Formats: sequence, structure tokens, C-alpha cells
Amino acid sequence: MGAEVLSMSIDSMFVHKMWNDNELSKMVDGGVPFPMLSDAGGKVGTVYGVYDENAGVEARGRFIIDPDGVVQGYEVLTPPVGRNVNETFRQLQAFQLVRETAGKEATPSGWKPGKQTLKPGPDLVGKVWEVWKTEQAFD
Amino acid sequence: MGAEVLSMSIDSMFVHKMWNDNELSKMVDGGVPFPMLSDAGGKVGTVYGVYDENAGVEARGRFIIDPDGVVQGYEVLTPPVGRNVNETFRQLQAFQLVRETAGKEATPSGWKPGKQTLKPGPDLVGKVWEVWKTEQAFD
Amino acid sequence: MAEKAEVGCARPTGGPVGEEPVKTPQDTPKTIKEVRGMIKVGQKAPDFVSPGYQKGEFINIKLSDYLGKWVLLCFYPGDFTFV
Amino acid sequence: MAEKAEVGCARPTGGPVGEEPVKTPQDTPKTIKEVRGMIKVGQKAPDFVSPGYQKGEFINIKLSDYLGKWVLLCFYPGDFTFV
Repeated sequence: MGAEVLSMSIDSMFVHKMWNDNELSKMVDGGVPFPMLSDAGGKVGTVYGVYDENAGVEARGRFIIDPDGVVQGYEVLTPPVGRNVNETFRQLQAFQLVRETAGKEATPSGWKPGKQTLKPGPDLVGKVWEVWKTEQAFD
Repeated sequence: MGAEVLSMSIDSMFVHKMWNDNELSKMVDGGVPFPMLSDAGGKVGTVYGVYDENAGVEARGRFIIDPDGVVQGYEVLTPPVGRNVNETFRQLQAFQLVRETAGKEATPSGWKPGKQTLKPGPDLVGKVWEVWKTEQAFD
Repeated sequence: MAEKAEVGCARPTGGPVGEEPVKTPQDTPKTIKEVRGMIKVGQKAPDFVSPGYQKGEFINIKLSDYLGKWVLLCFYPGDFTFV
Repeated sequence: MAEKAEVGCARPTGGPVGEEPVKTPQDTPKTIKEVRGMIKVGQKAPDFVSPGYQKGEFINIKLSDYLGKWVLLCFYPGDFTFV
């Protein structure tokens, strides 16, 4: 999918190994392929704004970082609600397209690969309604 | 959908009116129904971490706030990439379900209304793989 | 909830209201400095007042007037932009 | 990219590395205090080093070693949790 995944929680790398071996490897063939990182004390999570000092755990924060090391997008959810992996892929593909076109194309609401992009420029100001319909965000 | 929408940018309320009348009302029947707020100088956006002082504009930040005024989830994207409104609805419905069940149910990755929830408890530790399959995140 | 605003020549503006985010006692001074003003899930959304436009009227909104309801607060780069 | 780690009895740990976030000159002192440490799109992701586990080995990772690649950095509440 064109991106390296890093996961992180306050659990030690020993616990990561146990979770991989005892549960995750039964859900994913061959176990977890990416690095499972350990952030004891939440030092990294604090800097990223996802560490809850009272609970001592990290929220479901997900950060998309481009090849220059720049944060392009992020999402944070409280623990009981899981992420939508497809939405993460959609956003990653959108950011990759914007980068490949050096900003000449932008991806409107609900865009996914194969759908229409917009080409920002003076002629488009006030005319988006002529070239793009609201329904396109939902199809 | 069970939530009040507030939109906000650095544009004045006069510009909001012009945008509504001249473009958005051609895209949405009857124009924009919710309040379009004005954050001149980015004072509110600064507190929410979405104001870019150099560009003088706000990123695409979206915050889900529960009836107690508590932030349950948020997402921030750079300007060229649009949001996915369906994903916002999915998350809102998930947070509402967690609140209605007082945390007795949690929504796994990729959950949407009608799909299986998880009931956290000691018996489920290490056994998620028995009751929930990774493919369920994508169907 | 939305208070109608009188409009003069000055462009009205709003801003955050209320107390600073609560500092938990066990925070070290360094931590307080780093997390101050940072939005966190599970914590109160910072309150604000803001002027705006809705259905033909200029209004004033205070976020805390929406207590009891779910709120989607959406920032965007600007009117007449493209995405 | 991932450096293999020797494991002893102490539980290893990591943390943020590198400089503080750059302060833009036009910031007032108040603004600097409020935005310090806040993650913002369009700005550099704070660098860090962290120990971890991958495919049977204990490793050390530095975020900045991934420059040139897209990275998805995913935090979660804890191993053996439910969602």
C-alpha cells in the first residue's frame, strides 16, 4: 500500500510478543508484519497528544507522515471505537496523489482512486458547483 | 443524524453569506442549513490546533463532541484532501452506541450500524480471535 | 442557542472563553507546558463564542450552549476554495 | 532501518529525540506557550526512538530513519484489548 506501518502502545516489547504469538497470529496469517513499538510511560504519546495521564494508556491516534517527515493528516478516537482501515487507505492514496501532482490536483470530499479530482485555479473559483456535485461525495 | 453541525473558517460572516448564496446553494437545496462561523485571526483554530499561522488559514479539522462537551474523536487533514462524510457518520454512530450502552459494548475496527460489537470483559481477554475475524473490518 | 447579531461596520469576531484546561496535579511543570492547549479525546472541548451566518441571518454561537447534544465542529481552509 | 536490540533484565524504553518544535518569529509568547508540542498538519512529525518487537526479534526504531517513505504511525490503548 506504499507506506510503512508502525504501531505503538505503552505495553513492553515482551507483551507485544505475547500478544502477537497468542492472539494476533490467529487473526493474521504469519502474525504482525510491522514493528510493534513500546512507549513505556507515554513519553512519545504525550508529544503526539494521545497519552491519557489518568488512565496511563494511549488513545487510538493515527498519523500519516509523508516522505519529508511532515504530518499530512491525523485522527484520534477514544478507546471503545475502532478505526476504519479503508478510510486510512483512502486518505493515504489522496495525499500520495496530491504529492505526485505537486498540488496541481486536489481530492474533493469522499474522493477515492478513480474518482474525479479538482484542478484548483482562478477559473474554478465560485464554479465548483458546475464541475462537481455533492452526491459525488457519497457514491 | 443526531448531531448539530458547526462549520468554521477565517472568512467573515459576510463572505459566508456570499459563498452560500453564490455557490453552495447551487450544490445543496435551500443552501447551507447549519451555522457557518467566523474565526478571524484563527483564535479558536489555534486552541484546536488547526490554525496555520504562516498561511493564515485553518486545516480540515473535524471534532466530535459528546453531550457532556467532551471530545470523543477528531481528524485533521491538510487542505488539498477532502473529508469522508460517511466515515464521520460511522464514527458518530459508534460513539453514540458506546454511550447508550454505557461502555458495555465497543465497536471493533471497521464497525458500522448492524455489524457485530464486542462486549469487553475478563472472559474476552486473549479470545477476540475466537469471536471476531479480521475480514470483518473490511466487509 | 444561536443569538441573532446586530451588524455594524466593524467586522465582529469571537474567541475562546472560559478557564484554561484543567491541570492534573501529578503533572510535572514540563508536562503542563507541553500539553497546554492541546486537544485531547476524553477531555472537554475548549469553549468559544463566534459570530456566523445561518439561513439569511447573522448570529452569535457559544459552543457550551450545545451541551446535551452531539456536535460536529468542522474547520476548513476557506470559502470559495475547492475541496 | 530497524536496529536489533540486545535484551537484558531492564525493560528498555525510548522517547522523543531532536530539537523542540521551531518557533515562528511572529508568534507572541502567549501563542508559543499554547501551541508548543501540539501536533499540526503541514509540520514535521516529532522524532523519537523506541524499542519494539517485530517478527520474532526485539528491535529499536527511529522515526527519522523512515524519511523518504510514507509512514502510518498508529497508537492504541493496549495489547490484549478488544477493539
